[in-house]
Amino acid sequence: MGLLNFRKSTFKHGVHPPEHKSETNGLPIRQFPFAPLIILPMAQHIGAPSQIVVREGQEVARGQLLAKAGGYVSVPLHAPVSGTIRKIANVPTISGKMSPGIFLETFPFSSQEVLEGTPVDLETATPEQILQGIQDAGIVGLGGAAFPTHVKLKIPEGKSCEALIINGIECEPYLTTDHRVMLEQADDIFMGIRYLLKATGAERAIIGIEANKQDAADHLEARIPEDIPVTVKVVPVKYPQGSEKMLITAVLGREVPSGGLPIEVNVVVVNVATTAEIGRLLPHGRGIQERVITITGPAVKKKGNYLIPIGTPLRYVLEQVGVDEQISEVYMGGPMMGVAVSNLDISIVKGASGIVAFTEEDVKRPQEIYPCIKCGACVDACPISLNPSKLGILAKFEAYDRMAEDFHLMDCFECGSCSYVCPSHIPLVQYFRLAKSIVRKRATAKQTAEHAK
Amino acid sequence: MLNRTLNISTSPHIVKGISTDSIMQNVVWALLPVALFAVYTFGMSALLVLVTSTAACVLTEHFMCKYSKKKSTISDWSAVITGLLLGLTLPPNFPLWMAFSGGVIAIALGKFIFGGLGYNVFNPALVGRAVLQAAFPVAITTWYPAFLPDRFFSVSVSTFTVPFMEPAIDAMTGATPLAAFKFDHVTTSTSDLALGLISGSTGETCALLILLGGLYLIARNMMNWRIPVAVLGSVYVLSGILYLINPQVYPSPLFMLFSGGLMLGAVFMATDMVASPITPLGVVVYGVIIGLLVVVIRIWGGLPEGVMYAILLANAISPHIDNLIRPRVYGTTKSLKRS
Amino acid sequence: MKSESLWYIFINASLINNFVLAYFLGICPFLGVSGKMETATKMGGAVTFVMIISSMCAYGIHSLLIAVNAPFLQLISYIVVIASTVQLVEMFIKKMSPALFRALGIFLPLITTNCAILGLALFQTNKGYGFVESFVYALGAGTGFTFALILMAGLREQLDFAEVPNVVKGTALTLLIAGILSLSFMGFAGLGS
Amino acid sequence: MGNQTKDNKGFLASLKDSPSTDDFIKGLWRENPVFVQVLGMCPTLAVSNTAINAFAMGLATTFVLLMSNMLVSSLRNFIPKQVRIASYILIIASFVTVTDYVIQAISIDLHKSLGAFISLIVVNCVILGRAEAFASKNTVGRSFMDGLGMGLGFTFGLFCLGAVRELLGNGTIFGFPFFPSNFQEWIVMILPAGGFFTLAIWLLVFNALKEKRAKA
Amino acid sequence: MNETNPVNKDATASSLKMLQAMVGIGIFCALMIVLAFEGTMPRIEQNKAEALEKAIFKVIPGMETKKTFKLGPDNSFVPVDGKSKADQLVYAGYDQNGKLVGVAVEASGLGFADVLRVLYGYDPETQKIIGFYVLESKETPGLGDKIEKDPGFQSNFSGLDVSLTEDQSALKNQPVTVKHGAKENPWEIDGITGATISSRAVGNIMGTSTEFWVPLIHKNKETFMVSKTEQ
Ligand SMILES: Cc1cc2nc3c(=O)[nH]c(=O)nc-3n(C[C@H](O)[C@H](O)[C@H](O)COP(=O)(O)O)c2cc1C
Ligand SMILES: Cc1cc2nc3c(=O)[nH]c(=O)nc-3n(C[C@H](O)[C@H](O)[C@H](O)COP(=O)(O)O)c2cc1C
Ligand SMILES: Cc1cc2nc3c(=O)[nH]c(=O)nc-3n(C[C@H](O)[C@H](O)[C@H](O)COP(=O)(O)O)c2cc1C
Ligand SMILES: Cc1cc2nc3c(=O)[nH]c(=O)nc-3n(C[C@H](O)[C@H](O)[C@H](O)CO)c2cc1C
Ligand code: SF4
Ligand code: SF4
Ligand code: SF4
Ligand code: SF4
Ligand code: FES
Repeated sequence: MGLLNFRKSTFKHGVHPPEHKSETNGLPIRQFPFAPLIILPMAQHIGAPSQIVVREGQEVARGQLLAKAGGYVSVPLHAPVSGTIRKIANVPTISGKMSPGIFLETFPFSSQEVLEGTPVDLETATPEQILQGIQDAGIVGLGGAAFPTHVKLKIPEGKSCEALIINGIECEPYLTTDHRVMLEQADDIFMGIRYLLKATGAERAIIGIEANKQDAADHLEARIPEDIPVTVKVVPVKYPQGSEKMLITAVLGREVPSGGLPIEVNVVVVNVATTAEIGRLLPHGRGIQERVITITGPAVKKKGNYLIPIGTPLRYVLEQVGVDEQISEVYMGGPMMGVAVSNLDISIVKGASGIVAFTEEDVKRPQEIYPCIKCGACVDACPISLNPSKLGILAKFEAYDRMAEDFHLMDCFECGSCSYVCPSHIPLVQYFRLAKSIVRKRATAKQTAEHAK
Repeated sequence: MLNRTLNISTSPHIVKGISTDSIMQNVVWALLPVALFAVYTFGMSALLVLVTSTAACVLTEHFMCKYSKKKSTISDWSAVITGLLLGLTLPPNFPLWMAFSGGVIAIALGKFIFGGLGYNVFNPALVGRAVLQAAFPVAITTWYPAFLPDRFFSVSVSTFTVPFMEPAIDAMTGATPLAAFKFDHVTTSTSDLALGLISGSTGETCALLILLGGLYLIARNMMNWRIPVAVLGSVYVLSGILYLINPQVYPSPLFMLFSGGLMLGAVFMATDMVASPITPLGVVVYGVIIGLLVVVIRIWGGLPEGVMYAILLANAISPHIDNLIRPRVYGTTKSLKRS
Repeated sequence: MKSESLWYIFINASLINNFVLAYFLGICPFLGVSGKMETATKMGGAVTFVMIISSMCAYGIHSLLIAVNAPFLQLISYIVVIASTVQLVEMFIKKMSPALFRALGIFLPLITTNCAILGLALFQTNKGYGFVESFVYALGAGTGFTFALILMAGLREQLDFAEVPNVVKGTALTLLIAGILSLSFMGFAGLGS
Repeated sequence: MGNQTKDNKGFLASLKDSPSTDDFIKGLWRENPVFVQVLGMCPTLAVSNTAINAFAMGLATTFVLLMSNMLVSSLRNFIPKQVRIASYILIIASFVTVTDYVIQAISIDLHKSLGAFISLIVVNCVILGRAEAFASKNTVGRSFMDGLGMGLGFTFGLFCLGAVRELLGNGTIFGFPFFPSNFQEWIVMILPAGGFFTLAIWLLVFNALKEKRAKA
Repeated sequence: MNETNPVNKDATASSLKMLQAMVGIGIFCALMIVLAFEGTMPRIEQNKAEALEKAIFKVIPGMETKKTFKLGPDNSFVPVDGKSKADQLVYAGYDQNGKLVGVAVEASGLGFADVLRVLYGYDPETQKIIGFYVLESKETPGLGDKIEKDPGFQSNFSGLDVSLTEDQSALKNQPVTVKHGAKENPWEIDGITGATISSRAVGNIMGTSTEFWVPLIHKNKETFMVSKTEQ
């Protein structure tokens, strides 16, 4: 394996979890039924929550604005279905915190036509107008982070964007969302690229795809329009290639400096589904109402890729696809980076790229944690070339400052490769998340103390 | 059906199949052919030495845990490896009470005082052997000939020495190839060495079976292949250079590779990940240091064999190797030095 | 009959009969400053430096005492002369290179009455070494001391983050490691013979 | 450095000072230089390979300690602070030289087996430490008791090591066979490594006792 | 060590007082040392002489008196009273009739742990080594120190052959250590099992030393014989 890939460009280290993609990658995207009650939390992206602009009892049409952006780093929210606002109250979110939210009762027999807004004309719009259009459409990163896309696309003063990388890697096991999007929404993707090129001023666009989606790569390559400088780059399969830092290294051989953003190496990375959404929504001035989600995992009966309205409760989703009696764990996102769901009353958010459900049988997670035997598997896995073994031992002894000062703790981007390979089952990345938050807290405490002086 | 309470785990939610106890178990499987061949070569005495040292290690581990009010850790199998390897480095006719003491020392002094599995800074089995060698230098250099006709039915006269008493000197002793070379300049043929048709420590005689065990572990991704390659490679190259300079004085590189405890040491003991560096480059440096020390001690030192000392010294150096050799962290310009 | 080459003197003093691990000299600093790499390195450097100076002083004094036939003053004059020379050197370094002084500074006074230094002076006299031999002997002893100290410091730094049982923690652990190191250094026995 | 308080106490006490048994007892056990203070390790380890060496070294040290303590304390008002360390070293070195010659006169063999370590008593921290911390502030009588206590405590510590090492490493005690003639000696015990191990194990025993007592 | 101590009242002591104190103590110490030295020296000298005597007696059985010689520049031996360390000395031993029974020679070389110093006796008459004694060794107790204690090993040296070639310029065969039990020739030393290195070291030392000294002593046999004995 390693030998065959020798000449192919990729990043250093990483892991190869079993892919489990064949179960859904041949299944075309299907529209999911509308749930009778849609629940929309306002905090479903990074940044300030959206601000509600509707009243209880009000009737809304699909695509109508429900909440406006709560600031620059925020996006508006549109009605995913036509219906009545039942209630405005706190709703649970996946993090366990409550967030203000809207309960929207779906009109049972509505045709669910989507409202048109003001289109953003590709030919005439300025980059600023495109960015505004992207914000107005409520678009956030669909690759998982749910970061408002217009903020990311805003090139800072003094920097320039040379290449736009479209992230079609989808390195998480089980998930096939991006795969299906690439196969079925090629035109939207290219349209999106047009907008993105214009908005960022990039000279070219590269679509990065892992070798296990060769069909998608071929499909896109064959359809590249004459008028835009797009190339498709196929890279070897390896987790976490989808992370932007790794992808940039794999595709361009550049390294994003520690603590920096991709723009420092003149690159912007956007997920394919995000790109497709931009390409589909902006010409119509619409807002985002639904997204493609892979629902899979051994506990799911009707696995597949579904187009699901934002706000559909998870319980409804699982009831529709049918699950195993013994279901014990559900993740929003893939099994490597996704978040485990404790409460089925939360709903689908914009950042959810997949729902994976496991039964107790399938989990079979070893219970016993052994001490670190310094086997080095984690060192060989860490794409950032950290020393998770040492970090783990230091974390165990709560030497958090030492971790940050001597061992680059803050460069860890929590991909979990180290935890995945560790034969002693040490919860390494879990330690690191905690350690990072403590280090950050200490740093702010120190700063405020200094300010107070 | 959806009213079950869900289990909340933190990502990653899946793990690779290998676990520490299974690695340890597999090392034991890989050592078994070596041990069986030892019993075939040296008979009953060797079997008793292996069983005794293993039992001593496991029992010590158990009682040490009990004493410190911890859960017994014998189920991780690492004590079995320690005991087996200790037994394999001892002469087959070693008195059992000494082998037992060695096992106790290996675990108590080599592992427990540092905090148990994963924290030891020296190879426990070799700590046990080093203490035995310093305590009973005569017994540990009294060798038993291989392939005695009645080896399966009788044991060496020293095997059942009364505890704490001096062993009787066996009438039949064999000289090891290294001692024969060092003191009498007699070389043993490489094929005899590789096949194990010689006398020596219980487990060091059959180089081929040792290599086979190593290959199995490497194939199963349970052993770092760089270490044995670096150790054996550096010994080969260094002794090769000396041999080219003067073949009359210096032994041939193949003789160096296949004699003494080098093969067992390089494949099964230098590879103990706990006491070796962790980075790929660090591990190579570590291996080369071992190789260098082995050549220096064997050729210019007073003792005929130095694998054990070389590994222990390299163990002591490995924290420094880890400190000095750090891969460049992604997105930084130079490898981070200690503040 | 002369049988010791300079090379052997060096190897002997540094590895085979390491001052700390085989002669038990300089145990106090070995136990005291081997906790951290940084101090260990500096202490090693300082000891080596003082050893070389003392060894040269001792050579001079010994020759002088032989000349005036007053062997009974050996011990007193060694300790007094070594202590004052180190003091002088200290002042000199302070003037000439404040940076070096800061690195070695706090260690120098601690070392002056350290038994490894005096032991070195006495051993070299007993062995009847000449000037060059004494120098090499001191260099070897200092190097060996530094080597042992650095090895110990690395191990102890690592063991700061280990679940060492409470009864073992502290001096006992350091001594046990020293014992294992001492065993490992036995591998060098007979080197060069 | 805690000296100040001690100093005051010593000064007050010295008015009505009389040698107390506590000055003597504390060195034997509570402040034992080997096991508790862990001072003067080099001679402790180096000559503790046999009981007789340990004993002889202990007595030699006790002698020097006693003499220097007494001399220092009787000169304590005469020696100015600035030169006190220098004078102590001078005094100690002289007594050591004397001891060295006396031992040579008694037995060349004993001198040979103690080697350079007799001379190294000069730098034994215990002696300088007692001169500085006790003798320079107390009466001759109390310093005598202190020196004797510390010296015998040191001898006891050395003996504990030497006896174990000789017993296991050579099968004898003070040169007399202790075990049956075919006892297998643990040669490691008389090697340097054995010195480290034995002292470590004594310290472990003390630690364990302390821990037990703390718990009880 | 105590610079940190707060300066207290006598810190103001004048330099004169400091000087007085130091000189006073200095004189006192010097007196004490010189007294001890003078007092013990005769005894120590005697002890040392006895020790040397004892050693020489061990390697030259039957010796009653001895005389010290040093190797002169022209390869001849001249009698000395044995003080200067730098000289290469040998000791001739005589029986009660003043007859030469052997010459004791000191030799050294590297052993297992450190330098080994030995003394051996050579009988020019029979051209054999007649005794062997270890002056200084750091070999492992119980193992390497068998070279001093093991009677079997010691017995190698009562009659070890060091005879010369016809022209008397070199040894016929240098002494050499062989594996225990493998001694076949009179010039071989039977080694010790478990202490091969130490016993080989003795062999090397003996080989090199005899190669140098035996022809010289043999040539100057007359010097030793005619010499009047000491004491
Ligand atoms: C460990 C890790 C793995 C990731 N994998 C992917 C991936 O496979 N696909 C993807 O689009 N984004 C992935 N991301 C997110 C990307 O880093 C990046 O944020 C995203 O591609 C940007 O596109 P978006 O803002 O449109 O989502 C990953 C991030 C991390 C930290
Ligand atoms: C892994 C391993 C390491 C060993 N290390 C040493 C060593 O460092 N020193 C040693 O004398 N023997 C060691 N031995 C035993 C030697 O192989 C044995 O001594 C060798 O065959 C030479 O025997 P000799 O010392 O009698 O000549 C080791 C054996 C094994 C299996
Ligand atoms: C602690 C220790 C001390 C040793 N001391 C000596 C020694 O003093 N003299 C010696 O010749 N060999 C010494 N050896 C070396 C071994 O005993 C060596 O293997 C032996 O000399 C080989 O001899 P053999 O072939 O007769 O067994 C020592 C070894 C050890 C481990
Ligand atoms: C490849 C490999 C080699 C090992 N070698 C040794 C060894 O030489 N000695 C030993 O005591 N344990 C060895 N172990 C077991 C384990 O790592 C050892 O008990 C730990 O050092 C105890 O913390 C080995 C384990 C593996 C996987
Ligand atoms: S981790 Fe998930 S969201 Fe990120 S690239 Fe891989 S599949 Fe896509
Ligand atoms: S979670 Fe952090 S430490 Fe672990 S592999 Fe990923 S980047 Fe490296
Ligand atoms: S993978 Fe686990 S056991 Fe191996 S070195 Fe890393 S933390 Fe330690
Ligand atoms: S002199 Fe210093 S280093 Fe030596 S024991 Fe005393 S305090 Fe420790
Ligand atoms: S260093 Fe303190 S007595 Fe040797």
